[in-house]
Amino acid sequence: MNKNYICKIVHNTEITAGIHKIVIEKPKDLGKVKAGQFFNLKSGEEEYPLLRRPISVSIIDDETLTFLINKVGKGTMLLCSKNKGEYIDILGPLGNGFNLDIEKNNVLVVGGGMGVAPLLELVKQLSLKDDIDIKVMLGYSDIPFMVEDFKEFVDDLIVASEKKEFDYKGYVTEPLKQELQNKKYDHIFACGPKPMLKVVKNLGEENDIPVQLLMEERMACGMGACLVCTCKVKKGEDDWNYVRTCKEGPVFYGEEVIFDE
Amino acid sequence: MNKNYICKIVHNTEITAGIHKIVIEKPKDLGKVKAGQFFNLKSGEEEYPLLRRPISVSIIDDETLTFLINKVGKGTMLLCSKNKGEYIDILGPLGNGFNLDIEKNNVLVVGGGMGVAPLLELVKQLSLKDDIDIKVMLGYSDIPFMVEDFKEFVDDLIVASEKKEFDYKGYVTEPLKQELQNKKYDHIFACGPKPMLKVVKNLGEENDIPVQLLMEERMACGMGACLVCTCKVKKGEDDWNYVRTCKEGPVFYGEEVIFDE
Amino acid sequence: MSRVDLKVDLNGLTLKNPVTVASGTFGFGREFTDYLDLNILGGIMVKGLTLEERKGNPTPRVSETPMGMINSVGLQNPGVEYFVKEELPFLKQFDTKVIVNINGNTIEEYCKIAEILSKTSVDSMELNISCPNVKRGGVSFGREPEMVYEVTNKVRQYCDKHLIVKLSPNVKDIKEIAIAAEKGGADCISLINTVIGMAIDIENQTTVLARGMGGLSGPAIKPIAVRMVYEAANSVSIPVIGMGGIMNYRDAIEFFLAGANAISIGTANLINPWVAREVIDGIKEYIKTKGYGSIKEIIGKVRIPSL
Amino acid sequence: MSRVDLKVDLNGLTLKNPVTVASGTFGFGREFTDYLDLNILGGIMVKGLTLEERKGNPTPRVSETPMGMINSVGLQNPGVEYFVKEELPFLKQFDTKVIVNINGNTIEEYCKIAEILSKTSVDSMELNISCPNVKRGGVSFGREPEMVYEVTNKVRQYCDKHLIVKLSPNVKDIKEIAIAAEKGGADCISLINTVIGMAIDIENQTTVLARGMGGLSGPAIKPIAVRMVYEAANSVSIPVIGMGGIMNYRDAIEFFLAGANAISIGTANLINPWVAREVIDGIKEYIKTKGYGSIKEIIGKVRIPSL
Ligand SMILES: Cc1cc2nc3c(=O)[nH]c(=O)nc-3n(C[C@H](O)[C@H](O)[C@H](O)COP(=O)(O)OP(=O)(O)OC[C@H]3O[C@@H](n4cnc5c(N)ncnc54)[C@H](O)[C@@H]3O)c2cc1C
Ligand SMILES: Cc1cc2nc3c(=O)[nH]c(=O)nc-3n(C[C@H](O)[C@H](O)[C@H](O)COP(=O)(O)OP(=O)(O)OC[C@H]3O[C@@H](n4cnc5c(N)ncnc54)[C@H](O)[C@@H]3O)c2cc1C
Ligand SMILES: Cc1cc2nc3c(=O)[nH]c(=O)nc-3n(C[C@H](O)[C@H](O)[C@H](O)COP(=O)(O)O)c2cc1C
Ligand SMILES: Cc1cc2nc3c(=O)[nH]c(=O)nc-3n(C[C@H](O)[C@H](O)[C@H](O)COP(=O)(O)O)c2cc1C
Ligand code: FES
Ligand code: FES
Repeated sequence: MNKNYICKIVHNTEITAGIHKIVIEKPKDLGKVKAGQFFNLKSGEEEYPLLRRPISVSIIDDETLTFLINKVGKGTMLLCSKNKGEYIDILGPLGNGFNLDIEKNNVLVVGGGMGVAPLLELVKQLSLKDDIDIKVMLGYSDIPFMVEDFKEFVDDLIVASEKKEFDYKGYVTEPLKQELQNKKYDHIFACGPKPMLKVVKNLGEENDIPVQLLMEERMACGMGACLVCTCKVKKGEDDWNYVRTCKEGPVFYGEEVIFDE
Repeated sequence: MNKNYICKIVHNTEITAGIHKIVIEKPKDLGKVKAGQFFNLKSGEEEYPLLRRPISVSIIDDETLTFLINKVGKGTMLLCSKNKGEYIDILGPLGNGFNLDIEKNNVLVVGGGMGVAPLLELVKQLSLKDDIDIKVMLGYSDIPFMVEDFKEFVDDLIVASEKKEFDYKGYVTEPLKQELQNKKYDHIFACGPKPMLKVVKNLGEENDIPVQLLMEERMACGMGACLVCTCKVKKGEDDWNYVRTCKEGPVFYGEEVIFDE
Repeated sequence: MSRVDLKVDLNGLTLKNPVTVASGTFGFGREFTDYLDLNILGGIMVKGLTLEERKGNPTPRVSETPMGMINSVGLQNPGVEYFVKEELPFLKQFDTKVIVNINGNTIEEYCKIAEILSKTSVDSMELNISCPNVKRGGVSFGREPEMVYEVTNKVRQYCDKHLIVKLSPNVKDIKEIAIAAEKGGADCISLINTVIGMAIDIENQTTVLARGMGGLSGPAIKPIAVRMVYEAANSVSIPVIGMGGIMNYRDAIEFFLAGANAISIGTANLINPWVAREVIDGIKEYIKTKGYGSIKEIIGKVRIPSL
Repeated sequence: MSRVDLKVDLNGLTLKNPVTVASGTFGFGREFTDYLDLNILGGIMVKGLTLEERKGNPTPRVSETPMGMINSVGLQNPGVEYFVKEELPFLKQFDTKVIVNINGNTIEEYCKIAEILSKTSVDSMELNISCPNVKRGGVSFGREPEMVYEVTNKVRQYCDKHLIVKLSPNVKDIKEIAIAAEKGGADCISLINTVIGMAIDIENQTTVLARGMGGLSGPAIKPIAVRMVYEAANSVSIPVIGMGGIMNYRDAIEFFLAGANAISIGTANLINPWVAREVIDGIKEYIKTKGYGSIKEIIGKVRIPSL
């Protein structure tokens, strides 16, 4: 029976403007956590704000879990204002996580904005596999972050920014297109804003490469009970279905997902 | 034009189980604060809980204001959990305060429970007057608190407790009755639970002594705008009226107040 | 030039800006002069008045609820004559519209008050047909379209001023109520009044309020208010004053987008008496930042993604 | 001996304790087995079912509001036949009552579902006449006493099980609605369903929910729910299941004191999936501490000080 985990914060720093790295003690009896899974965190001290906030796990260590949190509203603001030594009430691990049972060995990992956060543990785990070549492409709207963390696990890494000149200036999907023309890849993992994921999905289909997308949707329970977080997916040839992003996802294969508009 | 005062906490200790003494920096441009006045404090960080909490000022110094807060619910809990160095948003000073323009010189000050808190500044100010003899009678349901603080300003002090044997075991109104039989007093000040105030009012009337009561009522604005905090008072001979505890009070003369039931 | 035009015309009542303060949460304005320059307000809805003085309900009259409060003031007020003599001259000193919230036990009482106020310098009357704290009459007026039509229509005949009808949210369908007020002759409608609620003290096993029930206000009811303003604004062609849980300019903008021509701040005044100033500044800033020239450009602009 | 009797009889349906979980917030129970022993529950109201599978509304389907949430799931469900085959056997493993929330576009659909479920092992049916997220029908059923009577009366003829009618709060007078359900043949009523609400994203100038409006639930609506339960319980003689914003045992006690014979936990399950256990324990403790022997002793016990 899962419990209410109240975890001590062992570290909290603002790694770049507005983004905090929060490390908490991992509860001893917490089951296995997979890359791509998330936790649903209580952000306030009291019962306000009402709902938990879904946050992906960014690094899983023996003793700790690391989250990267972008202050975009009330809840994330409150979470980031918690000090070392204080506690966070977490529910999880939730969702399905990435499927790492892949055999082929040329892998592309594409992240956009805060979407880079959950890819770090993924890249770490991929880097431990034999015979896998990993290329990481990270896109930012402005100043890059977490790049050094990725470099711990991979050498082949490209940084794009919409505002500044790094490896590429513009959307990360542009160098991605290039890359797919230059080299044959066997698998793509991606996380980022919806428009980016849509492009990645399409590129995957054009190039006949399986794509795993970590999707975000507004959630309440995060555990499959309320059906508010649905993602539109293919069902058979012509039909479609709404499935729960929190339970059947948040990782979906690109070929399943239907992006409306 | 009054401002939103956000004051730094310079001190916060639990003086006895569940009761905190919180000292804040007094804003430079804050007007004169009178004994018996109160402030309306925001208790949460965010907009929750919604309403401010009325708290009497317990000691007014040149540089600081001191509150004594009893943790009875969400709001007082949050207030008491704030650390030194953190800030509190205060509105005030509010209400009318005690009338210290008294000439006669035998004064009784009667406090019950948390009602002793606002009496400290009162006693301090009375003690600075010439020709005034002050007797303080403090009643507690269990363990006394703040007694030493009072002793700084007065020697003649009696402590009653319902549970434990101090100067008197039982309600403070019992030794009060005794005292009024033994000696002629010119003025009584009181603060405490309603049943106690009712007895004090009646004793005052029986003995023909003016009584000032600091009354509590559930409040919202604390500044006279919403009319939720009314106190029933006499109007002429046979009529009555509801007046605002926060504005026309919280200090009323005993003869004005009508205690229902 | 980036001046922002905040003026709104409420069908005969022009406010210099669309921010008013709600009846019952601003007294007769006096208490706020320490915190706020009343001249900056678009309008002031004064505490609800009745023909005769009213003492109101016993205490406790307030209970805090999750992000809300329930009150049962019960229309305590000094009566309309006293107001005209003692309070109106004070309010008229300021460059803002004085809107008088009127209440009656009977239609005749409403008419009588309207008649009295028509001869004064008040700028507008707000017909409160929905106060849940008055035992006789009150509630029933505001809950049935037929009654809303009738009371509005009758009062219209005695009211020579701009007439606002304030709607109760405790109804089946706010649209038909809004339409009834419009048909009855209202120049404008305002909504929402408080939602009837109750809180229980489980230690004493009594209701927290001495009177049992009361009116729920504050952020808790904002989603209900925004929805009803949206529905009402889409059903009538007279202007709408939106209120219910507005704590800051962002909440206010929700109401404009939903279709409100002006807004009213209630409960928030009780927490931050200077909040109206912050709301006005915030609205100006929003209008500017979004590249508009006037508040009118955002009124009713909300889009429903699936439509 | 201080054993506490928590059993309640809902007019033909006996719950071993008065704590149930509300429809739509507990799925079909499966997701909760990691957090909660389902055997401890008095009953489970399953996600609302329709005759045919329903895909529900587009996303976003949720918006957080001050101490509340608005949802527009739109009755996504796999249809009643699927439920009976795939979900009911799972639920019947547990020592708790299975209460099926049923929904239709037409009265005929309601009757059809009732007929199907009457032949199964479900313990009770909860007629949802109030879901605000269904476009056709739905809302209108629950808002007028005549319609409530009609749908209850018809369904009664096809329902061989215990029948609960779940009331909408979006009405003028909950008392007349409750009476209509009782007259129509309900064994029990439950309330409140969600209050219709709307939230607007001022950056995008769209509603937060793709569908525009949705149902407001959570602590924000608790004062409304307690009031309505009080009113309903005092108008009918059938038992009442109270819900709306219950987060802990103290909230639950408010509902019992107001007159609820049982309670249902909704939104709170989404935040703390184990909350029902805490509520049950807390109720037991309260009953004991207050010196009662059974939950029945506190039902409807609230006193209004001024009366
Ligand atoms: C599976 C998943 C994993 C995520 N991982 C991360 C992460 O690792 N780091 C990180 O910074 N953020 C992550 N997010 C986004 C994060 O949940 C939101 O930024 C956060 O909930 C915003 O809360 P707020 O109170 O600050 O903002 P507000 O706008 O005040 O929130 C209001 C409501 O909207 C919801 N909401 C707002 N934005 C989002 C969003 N983008 N996605 C989902 N719900 C939203 C909130 O949960 C809340 O219920 C993730 C989201 C999902 C669904
Ligand atoms: C003029 C005045 C002066 C006061 N001075 C002091 C003081 O110096 N020290 C101190 O500890 N307490 C004082 N109180 C009481 C204090 O305001 C309440 O204990 C406090 O508001 C409780 O808030 P809560 O959130 O902890 O409790 P909750 O019960 O969670 O509060 C819920 C609501 O009820 C109101 N409420 C509950 N109890 C009271 C009460 N006794 N009086 C007024 N409102 C109440 C709260 O303000 C809030 O709106 C004073 C009250 C008044 C009116
Ligand atoms: C303490 C209090 C007293 C009120 N008195 C009145 C009144 O006299 N007349 C009236 O029409 N509305 C009255 N209202 C309702 C408000 O004007 C407003 O419609 C409602 O509170 C919703 O707005 P809010 O959530 O911003 O407070 C009162 C509200 C409060 C909180
Ligand atoms: C996500 C969600 C889905 C719901 N779905 C249903 C439903 O299918 N049928 C129904 O009768 N009520 C449904 N409800 C309403 C709840 O059962 C309950 O009546 C309401 O939420 C009030 O209780 P609460 O405040 O404890 O959540 C739903 C509520 C939520 C939050
Ligand atoms: S968030 Fe509740 S089902 Fe996904
Ligand atoms: S608390 Fe508002 S008038 Fe006293």
